[in-house]
Amino acid sequence: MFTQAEEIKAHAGPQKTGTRLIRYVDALREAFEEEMARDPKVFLFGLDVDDHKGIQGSTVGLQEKFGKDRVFCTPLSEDAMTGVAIGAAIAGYRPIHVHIRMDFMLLCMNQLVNMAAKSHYMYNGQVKVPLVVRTMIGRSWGQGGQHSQALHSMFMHVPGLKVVAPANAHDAKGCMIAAIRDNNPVIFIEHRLLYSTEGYVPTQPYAVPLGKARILTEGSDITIVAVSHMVMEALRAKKHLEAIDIQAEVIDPVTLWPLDMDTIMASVKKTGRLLMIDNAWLTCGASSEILTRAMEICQEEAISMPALARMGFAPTTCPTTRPLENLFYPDGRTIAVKAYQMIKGKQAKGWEPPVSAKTEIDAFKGPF
Amino acid sequence: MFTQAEEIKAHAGPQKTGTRLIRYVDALREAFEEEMARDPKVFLFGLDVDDHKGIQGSTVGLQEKFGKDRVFCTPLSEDAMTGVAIGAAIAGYRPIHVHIRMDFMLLCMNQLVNMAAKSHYMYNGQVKVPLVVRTMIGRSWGQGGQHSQALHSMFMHVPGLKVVAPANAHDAKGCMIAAIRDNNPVIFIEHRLLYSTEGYVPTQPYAVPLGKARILTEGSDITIVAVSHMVMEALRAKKHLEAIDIQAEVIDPVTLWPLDMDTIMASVKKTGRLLMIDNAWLTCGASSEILTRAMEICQEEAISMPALARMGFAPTTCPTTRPLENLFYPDGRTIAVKAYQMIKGKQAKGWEPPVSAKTEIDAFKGPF
Amino acid sequence: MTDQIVVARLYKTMLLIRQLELRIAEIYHTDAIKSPVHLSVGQESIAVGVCDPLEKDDIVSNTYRCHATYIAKGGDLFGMMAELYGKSTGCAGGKAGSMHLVDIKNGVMGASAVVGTTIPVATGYALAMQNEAKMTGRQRVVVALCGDGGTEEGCFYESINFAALRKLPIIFICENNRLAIHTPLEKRWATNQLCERMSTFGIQTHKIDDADVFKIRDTMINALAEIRHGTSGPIFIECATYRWLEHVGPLDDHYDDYRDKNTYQLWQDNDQISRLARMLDDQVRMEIEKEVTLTIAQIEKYAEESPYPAAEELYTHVYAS
Amino acid sequence: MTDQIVVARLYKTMLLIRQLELRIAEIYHTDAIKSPVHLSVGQESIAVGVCDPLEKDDIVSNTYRCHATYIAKGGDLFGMMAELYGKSTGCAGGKAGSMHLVDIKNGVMGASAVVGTTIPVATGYALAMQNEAKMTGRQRVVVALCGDGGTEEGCFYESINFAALRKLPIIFICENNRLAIHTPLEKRWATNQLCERMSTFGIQTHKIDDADVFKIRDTMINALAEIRHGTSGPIFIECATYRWLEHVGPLDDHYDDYRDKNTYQLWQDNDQISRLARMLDDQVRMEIEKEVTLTIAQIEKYAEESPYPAAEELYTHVYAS
Ligand SMILES: Cc1ncc(C[n+]2csc(CCOP(=O)(O)OP(=O)(O)O)c2C)c(N)n1
Ligand SMILES: Cc1ncc(C[n+]2csc(CCOP(=O)(O)OP(=O)(O)O)c2C)c(N)n1
Ligand SMILES: [Mg+2]
Ligand SMILES: [Mg+2]
Repeated sequence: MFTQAEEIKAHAGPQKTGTRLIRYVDALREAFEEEMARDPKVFLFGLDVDDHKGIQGSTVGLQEKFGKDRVFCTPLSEDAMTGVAIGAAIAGYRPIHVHIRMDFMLLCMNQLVNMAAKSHYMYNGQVKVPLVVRTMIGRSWGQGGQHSQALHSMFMHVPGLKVVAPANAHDAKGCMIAAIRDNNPVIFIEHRLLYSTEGYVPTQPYAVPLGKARILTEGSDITIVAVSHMVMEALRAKKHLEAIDIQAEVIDPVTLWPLDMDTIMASVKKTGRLLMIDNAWLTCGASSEILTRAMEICQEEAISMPALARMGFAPTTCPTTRPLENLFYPDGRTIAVKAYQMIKGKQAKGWEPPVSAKTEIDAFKGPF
Repeated sequence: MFTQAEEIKAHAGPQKTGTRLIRYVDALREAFEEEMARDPKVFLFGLDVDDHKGIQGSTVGLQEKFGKDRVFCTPLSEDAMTGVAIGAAIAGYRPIHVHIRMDFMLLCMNQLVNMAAKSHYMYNGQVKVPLVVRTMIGRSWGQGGQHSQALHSMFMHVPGLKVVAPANAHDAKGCMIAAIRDNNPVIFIEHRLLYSTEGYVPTQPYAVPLGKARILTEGSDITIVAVSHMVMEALRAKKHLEAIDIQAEVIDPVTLWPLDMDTIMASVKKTGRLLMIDNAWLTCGASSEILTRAMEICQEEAISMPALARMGFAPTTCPTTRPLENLFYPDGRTIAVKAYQMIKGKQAKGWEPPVSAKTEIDAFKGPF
Repeated sequence: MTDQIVVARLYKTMLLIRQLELRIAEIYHTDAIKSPVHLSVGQESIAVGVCDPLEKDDIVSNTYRCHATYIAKGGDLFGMMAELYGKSTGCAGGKAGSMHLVDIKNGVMGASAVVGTTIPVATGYALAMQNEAKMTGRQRVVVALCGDGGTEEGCFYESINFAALRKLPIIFICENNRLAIHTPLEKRWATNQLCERMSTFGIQTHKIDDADVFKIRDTMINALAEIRHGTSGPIFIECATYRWLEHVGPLDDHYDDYRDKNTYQLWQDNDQISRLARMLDDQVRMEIEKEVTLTIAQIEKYAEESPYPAAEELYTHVYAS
Repeated sequence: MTDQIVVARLYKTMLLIRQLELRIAEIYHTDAIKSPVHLSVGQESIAVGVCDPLEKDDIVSNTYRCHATYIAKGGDLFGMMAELYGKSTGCAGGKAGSMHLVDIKNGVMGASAVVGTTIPVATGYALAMQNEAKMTGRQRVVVALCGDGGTEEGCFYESINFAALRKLPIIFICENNRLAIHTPLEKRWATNQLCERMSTFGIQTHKIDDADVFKIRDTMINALAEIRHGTSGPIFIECATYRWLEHVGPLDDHYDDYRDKNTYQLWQDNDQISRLARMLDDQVRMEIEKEVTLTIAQIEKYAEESPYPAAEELYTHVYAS
């Protein structure tokens, strides 16, 4: 009921002049290519970046173009390699370090939290750590408990780190360029299911400033804030809701830290309802923070409290079997039902959105 | 103006029969001694557990009593040693693994999050991980950015882990016994400034069930929920507020996950105000979660929204110099002012609580 | 001449591993198995040579590439296949998939998908067994397998040091197929001197460079004897091998040209399964082959016919009671 | 006979370290320094032997026990003392304290309080310098110091492997005082063969067991020459030493009886500062001693008189612009 092409439009609007339709993964590759050509201090490394698959294609051809000093693979040593990235950044380089799963970042938390996040402050501005950590998250296809986590809230928690999770090709490229140019460590979250989605991307160089949320669709009845791949699910939900005359305003925060609460609150003030869909667990998550901030702002400004709700991963480890996995994640239909209930009241159980046509999840044959 | 003896009473009430006044650190040591005597599968290990200082005294004498197989130090290898603890737990033992700073746990996040938290679920109940991870947090005395973090929210975020942070001797012993007997990985957070505080502790064996909050003082005007050492600051604030006829109900969640929202909400329904004081950063923290849950519960039960607010660490790395360090933390006075403003309105700036007498912070000569 | 009973037993297990994995590869495109599979085709002699001399209550810990060791250690086959199918009868109720096979009853510790992660966990298991033996007088042994890539993780060194320091009853095996995904050893190891490095921890090491299943088994028999009698702490064994198929998934990916086809040919010529087949009477061999085929058909049917877990299973076993 | 100018220079730096640290110990009880101090008293010859041959733009990375190397590398003394006092004129504006001394201008990378953590960071700095040298033609070198305890962290091995693999311009120094807090080496290391282990990574190693400042310096001079001329990748040097005072804080803690007093005596007899003093003319020696005393008085006064940071400093430098 909601094709990929439609989704793209929903993301990127109608084609503007000076843009072309490219995939998220290619948008990323362009960002690396342009920035590495622009600044000789930029380099890219990590497991598998120089093999023939090139991180789902996002790094293909870069070693040929920029050489083995600037694009190279490493041993399986996440902890030390993160330290290496930090050291090179302190020395004035601009490393991009890649993890093919966010779960593996649990091995380098010490370097990221104790060194990368703190060096600029602790050494009183004497050093900077202009580091980009690319980290892939995924869903589905039986990846299981250790290959499915989205841990952005752990990084949002720590002062000194920035966190970005673009949900379309345009923002993927623009935010990557901004992240590379940023003088702080930036955790850059890429969702595998988004890699093959297409979007209109400018032919001219551009950066998407970090810290700005994006309003994807306007609507007056409810504000749905969704993270990463959940943006696509929220857009599906929006379609479902439209069919019964409910207009949802879908917002993609794009940057998770610093968080653009202004854009979110402007919308919430209009709709009176905020439904936050995280692509992660709820407890102490981005959802807790966004709802708390919304509530705090309403109190500060003495405006009446909107209806507030959230959805995210089930509070369990992610199971591999498809029937349970499907229950683990919010999707367009469960989001639509939740929004419907926020508007019509919890008892309003009469409505069920139709089962969606095939989505990128069904099309996905595994990242394997 | 608020002596330590008074604080103890505030914590433990008047002496009950069958109790004696002992220090937090000794209460912990008793827990180990009793549980190790009761169950030969319990063992305790980690850096420095068997030196003459014995983890601030909490492990002194245990190796003499239980031998080198059950009490031993390790190499500086936090990551592997955590795996070792998990493996022994899977094999049916009950390890207690010690970290002298919570900051060092960033080195073993992979083992804790990817293995300890997930094994029971992922292997569908076939294995259990009855593991206690003791971890010390601190404040003050110029410990700086890498020796001051309280990262409980990272662990609360992950299904499969339990998190406890007792704030008095009674709960320290009782929760430790419960944690040792629990069949799940429990992150057990001990605050260094609490080690020398005394409380009434039963002479008979007992356990404090995990997942139950404790109401420390009753009051009708505002509910103050405080974590770990912030409980002492909240009790100081309560004293300040009493002087101007404001009655605060101070609640210690004791267990941070699972969270006892029932006790908190019963209080909030009475007072109409919830001020959450975390001993950590705010963003995506325990404070976000508790305020969001409070708001969700009010919505679910269709009761009017209480005033909600939070305080915690400044959103910076912790500086070492005393003047900045003092600003980094909430204290009895800043908490009291915040509570006062929640009740009297933000403009009510007229009131300033008197400067406190020496506290345990001033008395502290460094953990060094 | 090697004992025919042993040859037959080794052949049967290795063939079962090979055929079952090839069958998995065959049906993979149907999406009956919606979970990444890391096949061990070509590497079977390590799993079987290592596990054959183990007792049922010895413990094996392995990686996401765990089918071979799970089978060789005596893991329940029905539970394995059902697990791959995501069925409630799976060894982990369908929650774990191919990368996390587990069978505690038969001494399979529970595999992990994060490289290196099980090495310290296995070390902790060995610590428990060392203590247990002081009560029972009987020394169970842990075998911790990892890939060449696994040895690059810091926790590998930390674990070896600790195991050597405390003389733990554990055998570390490195299955060195010289690849981590597509990246050759040369891009990851400063030198090839892994065994030399391990001996600086004061432990016995063995390097077996031809995947000879008898050599592996004999080395294990001696190692186990020493550990059980308390005359040795940890022992380290490096076994060269070759992965015939792609890193993950069902295909032969030699067309991707990231590795040398001559080397592949050498390893195929050295295939231990063909070698054992040649050592057996035709009669015995065909018996075994029939049995293996039958077993695979049975477990496949079982997996197919088993039900998926019910929705409420999502919330079971989050916390242990 | 060793060049008197060199002897005088080494003596002066070592004496400055010793006297400044002893002065810190003396005033510590006043709480002017509200920050944990890990003193290097007794270990000065390593810092000075290692740093003396370095260029200003070479880089030293160290641990929380960083006063000695900070001073030896030419770190600003006023900034150091003010930092200990938590003053705004400190090398990190009072935000870092004793454990995180930094002086990038003089090649001090910024110390960390988490054991092992700076080892990979230094390795990354060396990677940057390797690349930089391809542009500039001039090879700067990184020296990464860690304690014996630091070598037990996984990242130590990961860093060595990577540095060796890429032949990075880095010298790893292990200051082996055989203690981690109060825990002796025997409880932490499976064997003593650290240098042997390091050479299995294909790198040059040196073991210096008497803390002889000239031996250390000569070893460094040769190592630097090889690395600057591109004939060697990383080099590993293990230096034995002895910590005279307690792990953290101002006291001699031999009364705590966790270490051997005879060993202490041997190391005191071998004190490199007294040795150098004996090698110098009385005149020269007294000159130096006077100068050192004066310097210490000056920086102490500076630290005392400097203001504390203003409240708004709490929020500066959280993010870089
Ligand atoms: C900590 C970690 N880093 C990276 C990965 C991604 N990854 C999966 S398998 C693999 C290669 C491992 O190679 P090796 O240990 O030699 O095992 P093999 O696949 O050859 O059996 C990598 C890098 C991972 N799963 N875990
Ligand atoms: C990762 C980590 N674990 C534990 C500690 C606590 N700790 C501080 S110093 C120290 C001993 C380190 O010994 P060594 O590396 O030999 O250095 P030394 O103090 O002897 O100079 C320990 C265990 C720490 N700071 N960081
Ligand atoms: Mg391999
Ligand atoms: Mg030491």
